[in-house]
Amino acid sequence: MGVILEVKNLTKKFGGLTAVNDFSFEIKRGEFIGLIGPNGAGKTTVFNLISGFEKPSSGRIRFNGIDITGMKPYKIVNLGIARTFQLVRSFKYLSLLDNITVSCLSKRGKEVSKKTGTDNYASSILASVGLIDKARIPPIILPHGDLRKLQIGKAVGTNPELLLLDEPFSGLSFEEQLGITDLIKKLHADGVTIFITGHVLRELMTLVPRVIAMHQGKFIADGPPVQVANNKIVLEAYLGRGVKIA
Amino acid sequence: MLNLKIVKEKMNEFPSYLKSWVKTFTGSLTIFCLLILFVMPFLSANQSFTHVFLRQFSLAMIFAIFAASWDLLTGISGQISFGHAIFFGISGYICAYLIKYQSFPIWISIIISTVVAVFFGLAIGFPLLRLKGPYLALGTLAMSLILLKLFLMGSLADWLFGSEGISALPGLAATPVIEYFILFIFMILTFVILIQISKSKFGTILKSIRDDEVGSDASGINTTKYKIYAFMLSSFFAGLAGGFYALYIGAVNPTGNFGTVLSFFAILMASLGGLATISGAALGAFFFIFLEYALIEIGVVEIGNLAIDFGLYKFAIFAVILIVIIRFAEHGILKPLLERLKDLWDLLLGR
Amino acid sequence: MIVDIMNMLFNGTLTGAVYALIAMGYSLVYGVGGIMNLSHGAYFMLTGYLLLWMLQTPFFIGLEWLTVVFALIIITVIGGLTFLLLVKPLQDSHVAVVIVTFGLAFLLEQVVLISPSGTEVWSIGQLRLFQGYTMVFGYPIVHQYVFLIVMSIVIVLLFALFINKSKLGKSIRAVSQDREAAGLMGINASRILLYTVMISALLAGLAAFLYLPGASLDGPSMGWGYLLNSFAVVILGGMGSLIGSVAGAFIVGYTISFTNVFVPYGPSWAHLVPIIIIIVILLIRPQGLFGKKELR
Amino acid sequence: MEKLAKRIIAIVIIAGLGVGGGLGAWFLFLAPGAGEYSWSSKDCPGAPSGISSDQIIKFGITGDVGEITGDGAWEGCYLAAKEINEAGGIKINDTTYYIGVTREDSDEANPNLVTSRGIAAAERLVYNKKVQFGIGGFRSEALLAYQEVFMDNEIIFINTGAATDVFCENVRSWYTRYKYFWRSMPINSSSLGEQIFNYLFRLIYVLNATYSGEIANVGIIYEDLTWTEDLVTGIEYYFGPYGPLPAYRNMLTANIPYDVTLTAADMLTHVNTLMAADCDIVIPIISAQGGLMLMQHYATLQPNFLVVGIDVQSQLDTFWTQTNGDCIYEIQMQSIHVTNKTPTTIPFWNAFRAEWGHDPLYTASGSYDALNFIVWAINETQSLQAYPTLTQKMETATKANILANPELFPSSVGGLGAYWPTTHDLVAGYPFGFTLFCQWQANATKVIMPSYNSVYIDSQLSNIGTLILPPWLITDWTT
Repeated sequence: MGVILEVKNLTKKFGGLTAVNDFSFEIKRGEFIGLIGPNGAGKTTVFNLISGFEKPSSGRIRFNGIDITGMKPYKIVNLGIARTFQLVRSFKYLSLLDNITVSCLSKRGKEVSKKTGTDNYASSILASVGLIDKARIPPIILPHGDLRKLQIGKAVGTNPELLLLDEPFSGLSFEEQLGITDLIKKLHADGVTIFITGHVLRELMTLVPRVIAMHQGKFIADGPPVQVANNKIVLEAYLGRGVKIA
Repeated sequence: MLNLKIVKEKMNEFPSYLKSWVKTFTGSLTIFCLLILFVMPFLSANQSFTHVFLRQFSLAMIFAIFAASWDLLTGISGQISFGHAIFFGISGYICAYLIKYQSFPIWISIIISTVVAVFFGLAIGFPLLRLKGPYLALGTLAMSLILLKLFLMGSLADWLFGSEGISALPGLAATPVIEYFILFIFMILTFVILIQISKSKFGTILKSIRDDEVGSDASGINTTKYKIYAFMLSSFFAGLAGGFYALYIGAVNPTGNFGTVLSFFAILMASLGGLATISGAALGAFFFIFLEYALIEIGVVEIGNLAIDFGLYKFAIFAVILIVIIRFAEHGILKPLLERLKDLWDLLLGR
Repeated sequence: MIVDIMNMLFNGTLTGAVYALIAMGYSLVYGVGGIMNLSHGAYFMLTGYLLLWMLQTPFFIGLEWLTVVFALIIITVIGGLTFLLLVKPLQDSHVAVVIVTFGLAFLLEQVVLISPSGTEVWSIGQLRLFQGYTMVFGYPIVHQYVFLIVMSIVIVLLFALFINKSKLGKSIRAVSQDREAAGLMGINASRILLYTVMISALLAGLAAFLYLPGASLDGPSMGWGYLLNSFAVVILGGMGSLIGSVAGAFIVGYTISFTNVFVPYGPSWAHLVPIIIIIVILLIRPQGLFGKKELR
Repeated sequence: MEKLAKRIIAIVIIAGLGVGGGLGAWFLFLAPGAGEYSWSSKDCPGAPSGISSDQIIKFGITGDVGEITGDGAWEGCYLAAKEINEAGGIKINDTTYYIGVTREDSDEANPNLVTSRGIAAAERLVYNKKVQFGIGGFRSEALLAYQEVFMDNEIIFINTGAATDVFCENVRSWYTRYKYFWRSMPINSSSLGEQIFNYLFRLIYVLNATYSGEIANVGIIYEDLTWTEDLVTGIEYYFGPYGPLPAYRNMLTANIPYDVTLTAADMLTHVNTLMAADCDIVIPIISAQGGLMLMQHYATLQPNFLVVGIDVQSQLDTFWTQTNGDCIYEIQMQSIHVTNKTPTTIPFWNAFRAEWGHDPLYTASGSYDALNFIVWAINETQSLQAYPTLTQKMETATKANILANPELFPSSVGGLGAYWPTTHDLVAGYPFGFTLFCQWQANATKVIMPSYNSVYIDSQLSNIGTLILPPWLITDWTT
């Protein structure tokens, strides 16, 4: 159970605005961990920094002992960190199968798909996210829930060690949320370390054994969900200053 | 990227693969068109036919290769280029220079000029690929204009041959029929290669970059690398077309080989046929060349007192047709046309 | 030396004033609707020829000022029609808009070309409002061009006022910032875009009216050169930034006139300079000198 | 039932498509392929109707349709053909032949040149219309490409518009291939340079004598293209520090090459640069819109220099209206004007004006001469064979032969026609190919300038006017 991801003193400034401020945490291999905070807390920025879509102003990120600070996104993916986006992204004129195939053609994806063949591998992933019956259609006509699944499928295709899921539940109905939850649990059971964000506390509470809370770019709490949920600062962050919790 | 084993497997199943493809509607239609193109030169030995009409076909084939190369870069990979004449022109000039001033054989010159075009693709693609969408379009346009203006300058004529370029080159072949077949073979090769590329895993990656570059990056794809591959591949075929064009014309000059109008020819042809279809480029090129041919052929038509000279108004008429087609068939005319034809065909067979 | 500097400054300002008018509209349309209107240069050219044709018509003898009114109305309407008939239905596809507006520009060029006066160059000096020149530091300042520069500044200021203060201007800004949000606020984005394209055509027409009487109609293909330099201006200033396009126009203007005056053999390089500017700016600062957001 | 109906509809539509496609294919493949262009009386202006195709001597004219230079070439040929046909055609071995003229659009004046269009035009003329002679050509780079079609087929082609030396150099260096190429207009660019220098030297001398040495500086402004290169080199040499004539050394104070896409504001800069360089004479070498801009600014700024040079647009009679009279005082070279360059020049001029309603451009007089020259050779040899018969006959039109027996050779309107046998180029210099220097003067009149016998013998030409200097220039030079 070594440390898989180590984030130290991470800071990101956009002009005058500090989106992430001196943020540090560690994730151990095989963990299932959540990042919570109200809207605008900087969760997505943290993910962008880890996955290389933005470069930190200062601070260090280490993955499996390798310094990945400021690396290009695809290199980070090829080291084993995959991510999904809060706003769904898909290759809208490619079939679902091809959407997954692209990931399977990445460096790590290829290592796995070599044995079974890219198409088979992609189909198996598509099957595992429950979209195999729609393999030939393009994503533009899919419902939102399926797009979320596709996102996860695309991330899984790169054969990640660490999976960053940015708000995987947003905009979904309750049934759809359940489906996604099962999927994530299954992935975790397969040995993927999962790091998940959410701004609705309740969604994550039952799912993850550990959460990190942040507010206005700052670290505020780390621990089991129940403990964090009762943290005074967290509550203030969510409900506003001065609100008394009875 | 290329797995030899898979290629071998594909080769083994090739006959059956081909057989099943021929049975499809598009397959049989393609074979039909190719057959027509194949027998075309034997229809008449009349000079007016071989030296005028067939030459238009040869020209259309050159432009088909050129437009298809543009389609690979823009339609498939989503990198909008308004300056494709860069590769077309550079290759033509190198080819002309080697033949005229270094007395290289024609084919070696074409090979060298195509390779040089690929290097240009690399050299231009590398800095410019940081740009996206219309910015890339403007960047490539600007690059082609810089080359055009430099080549045009009288004061640089000692190095770049000036506005009159290089002339009196030998033809591609002794007769228009041989020229036709050479270009026919190269066109088929180009299209087979480009269509296979667009259908391959490599093509899937290119398309993913077109649809969502960030997403492609997040899927672990080195997008810069693939975009440069796309640029180089595209410039290879553009260069090939450019070399052929120089020999088809028998001369090169700045406006005629670097002109913005050539870049727009590629864009028009490819998008008339249908973007991202590759084969649409051929349809667009043939349509484009023969529309002009037909308008000249129709010439002056007198309706009552009104005399309309289609030959003189050909570009205006062409512009109208272009606007109408793009306006009402945004995705080109190939796909809708094929679909309608297929529907009709199915109806005819009672399916 | 002082004459050379005056020469450079005055002509730079003149060129800048023309490009400011042309590029401002172009940039506005891009900023508001993401539309790359390649027929923008053709509007400029066509206004010139409309003026010429009307001046050649006996009806307008003694009514020269009326030609200006008609030409500006016609070009504004053509701008509106371009949007309604061609651009609006194709808005989702970048390439289609580019091609269809290219087709239109090409068509306008051809229509002018096959008109009786199309193949030759023309002067429309009858519309010059001011004759003569004044010597300043040994340099002749042409009155018509002073008028152009002043008018250009006035128009730019009025335009800025219009965009910032008027209701329509505010709607235009709202749409350019966030189309969906503007839609939620009850602004008909598509109608705003229509107005924007019409305004841009009007600005191009105004530029033609102010500039061409003191210059000349250089043939039907003259629009492309102005379009290209507008690209340079807009890229320099940042797409969609109005201050940027005005500043960019003057930077391009001064660069051209500097090359013309001070660089040996410069005149043959002068029009390469804006293109090189395009490349350099694109590579080092793709959002332009004044642009904030990088447009996708 | 419904299915059947649909099927029938499909059959009808497909049949319709097939028939339509077939018709289209027939039109495209067979019409031009099987039936070549059929020549008839309608192609022979002035000829009686009902003549057969064999009776027609077929001339193909290349050029840009709907554009002044291309139309000029066509109009000149048309007029020549009409005159010959109306006079009863020509007799070859007792058969009457008529002159047929046809043209194809090579689109060569298009700023966005597409070279393949010129090739296609030439191919149509040669292979489809089976012309026996070709005339035309204006843009060097387009002609360089499509002349090969005529050379391939051993068809005599006379160029009437492109001045570059390279064409006739081809004839010298590779006679076996390029012997069919000739030039009837204009004189080549080196000779053009020679003539303009001769004129300038003399003009400067005369002006300096009148205005006590006021002319000290000259400036050039030119399109930075290949065709201007030799001229500019010449000017730089003659007026530069190492010129052969001491009196003219170091006169060149401004040297402005410009990009052809310049705008009026750029031209204003250049005019100011020329003024700042204190030029007394400015030599433009311009073929495109630059000349109009130059003269516009000249009229506004009234700078202290005289414009003397090449301005192709200014050769047209419409230039006055185009510039609103701003072109006044400009002196420019042109090949033809209402003067007796040869005895036929003025009749040609009048006939041309009667036929077409405007003055002939140099391509018009060139193509008129070209057609007449070929017809003369046919008449003399009673043959239509390009080589050796016609070519050798045409090659006898050398300077020495014409000077010895002018009556044996055809009359020409652009100057006595003489073609160097080795290069098939027009001989430059009085009385052969020489240019006129014309000045725009008040009331849209264009007046031939005295050349002080430097380019032509002034007393031999009719309608020679006097040089009128702009009033502000006189004020400046006399004070």
